[in-house]
Amino acid sequence: MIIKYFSWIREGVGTAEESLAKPGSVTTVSDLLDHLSGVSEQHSVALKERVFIKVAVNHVHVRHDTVIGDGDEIAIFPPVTGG
Amino acid sequence: MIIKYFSWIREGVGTAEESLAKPGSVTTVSDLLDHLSGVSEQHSVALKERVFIKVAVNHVHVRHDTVIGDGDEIAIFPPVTGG
Amino acid sequence: MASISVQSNDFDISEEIAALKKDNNDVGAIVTFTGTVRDIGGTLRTMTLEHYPGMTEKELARIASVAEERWPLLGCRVIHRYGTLKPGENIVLVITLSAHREAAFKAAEFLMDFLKSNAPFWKKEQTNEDNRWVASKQSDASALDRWKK
Amino acid sequence: MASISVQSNDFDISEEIAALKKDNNDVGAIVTFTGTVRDIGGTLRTMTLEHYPGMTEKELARIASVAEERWPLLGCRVIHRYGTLKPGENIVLVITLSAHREAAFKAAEFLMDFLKSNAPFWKKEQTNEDNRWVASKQSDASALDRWKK
Repeated sequence: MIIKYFSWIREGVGTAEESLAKPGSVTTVSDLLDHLSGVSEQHSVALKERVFIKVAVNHVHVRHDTVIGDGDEIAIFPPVTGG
Repeated sequence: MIIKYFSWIREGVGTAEESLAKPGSVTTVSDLLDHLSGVSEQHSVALKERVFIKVAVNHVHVRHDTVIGDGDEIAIFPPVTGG
Repeated sequence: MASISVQSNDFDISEEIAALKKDNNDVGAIVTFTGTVRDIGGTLRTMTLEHYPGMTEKELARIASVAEERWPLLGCRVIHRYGTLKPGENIVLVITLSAHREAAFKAAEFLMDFLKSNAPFWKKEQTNEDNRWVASKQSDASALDRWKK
Repeated sequence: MASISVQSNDFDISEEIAALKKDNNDVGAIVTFTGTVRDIGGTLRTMTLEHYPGMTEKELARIASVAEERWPLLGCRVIHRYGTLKPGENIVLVITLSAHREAAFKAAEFLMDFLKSNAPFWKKEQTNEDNRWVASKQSDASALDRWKK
């Protein structure tokens, strides 16, 4: 799966994009956030406040309990501020 | 007083403007409409449906029970349809 | 202070916005409303707008001043045309500027609702068959109710 | 079908309206909303808009299609800029065309409310002191409530 980060989460994690094979422990978005938080200290800090973490799967906004698959593009970002 | 007519009331009355000295019988807008209705058959027909008769005194919308004076500019017109 | 024009000639929305906004960087939201001549069924040749010179600008300024008291506007412009217009032509323009979008939207809607019921304009349509004065709409009178505080 | 653009360059409102209206004389009401870069206190140098290429246009098109289902629109245009903008510059444009003013106003407000909460854009402000990401506003989330049927 491809993981994309935006805004201050991108800056916090330190990369705009990374790819990984879906770990066996990951079924939902929430599981993925748990997994990613273990990748590095930077990931952990950037993804800590789950209430500020928004997620899109294949370009569609989803809730954290959404089931994800290995071929998905997962975008992780803070609340949007355009307009 | 100067009387101005607009839209289909102007066309009905047959003039855009006329002036008259305020008759003794006229205290309010409503009295004036009664008086004008007696001026001619055209006036009578054009001013018949009082619910469609709007009035402005000195450029301000007023109700039919408003008291008017001899120096006033009285405009008589149907509901507006601009915009 | 709102800027009001009653004129026979057309207007350009981009130019009007630029003149109103200038370099005021407190502005974050600009709403415009443009009313245009509709031609239902393709039978309209022209529409003629009669108005009440002397009262029209005063009434538009009065409506605008109520909007300016009610919302924190950073600019307000009303242009209303009179005379003979063709289908598709512009009739009226309202522009509101504010820091945030809600005030700009609400003030523009308010201005149009009150203009529709109070500005002394009357439309006459010239079709291939006849000439007729446009009737006022109950929906325009009803629209005022929502602004009662 | 709404027309959507995500672009770095500026737009001209009059040109965009003309392109949308063409010679459609069923149109009687045109509403535009323009969002501009605010500079509160004169400390802003620039604002940078990041977005999510791939998702942004899809999300804007989705929001516009909901508006088009809900109101009888005769045209709908959304332009959102990205990149680095100066104080006073245009950020976003929404245009709605309809036969009557209420649909055009409501659809434009709806589009802006949903764009604010759903379109994947993030603003970062560069001031003389520091660079900071703009925080989302609770009022923008709350604004969605009024559109619940």
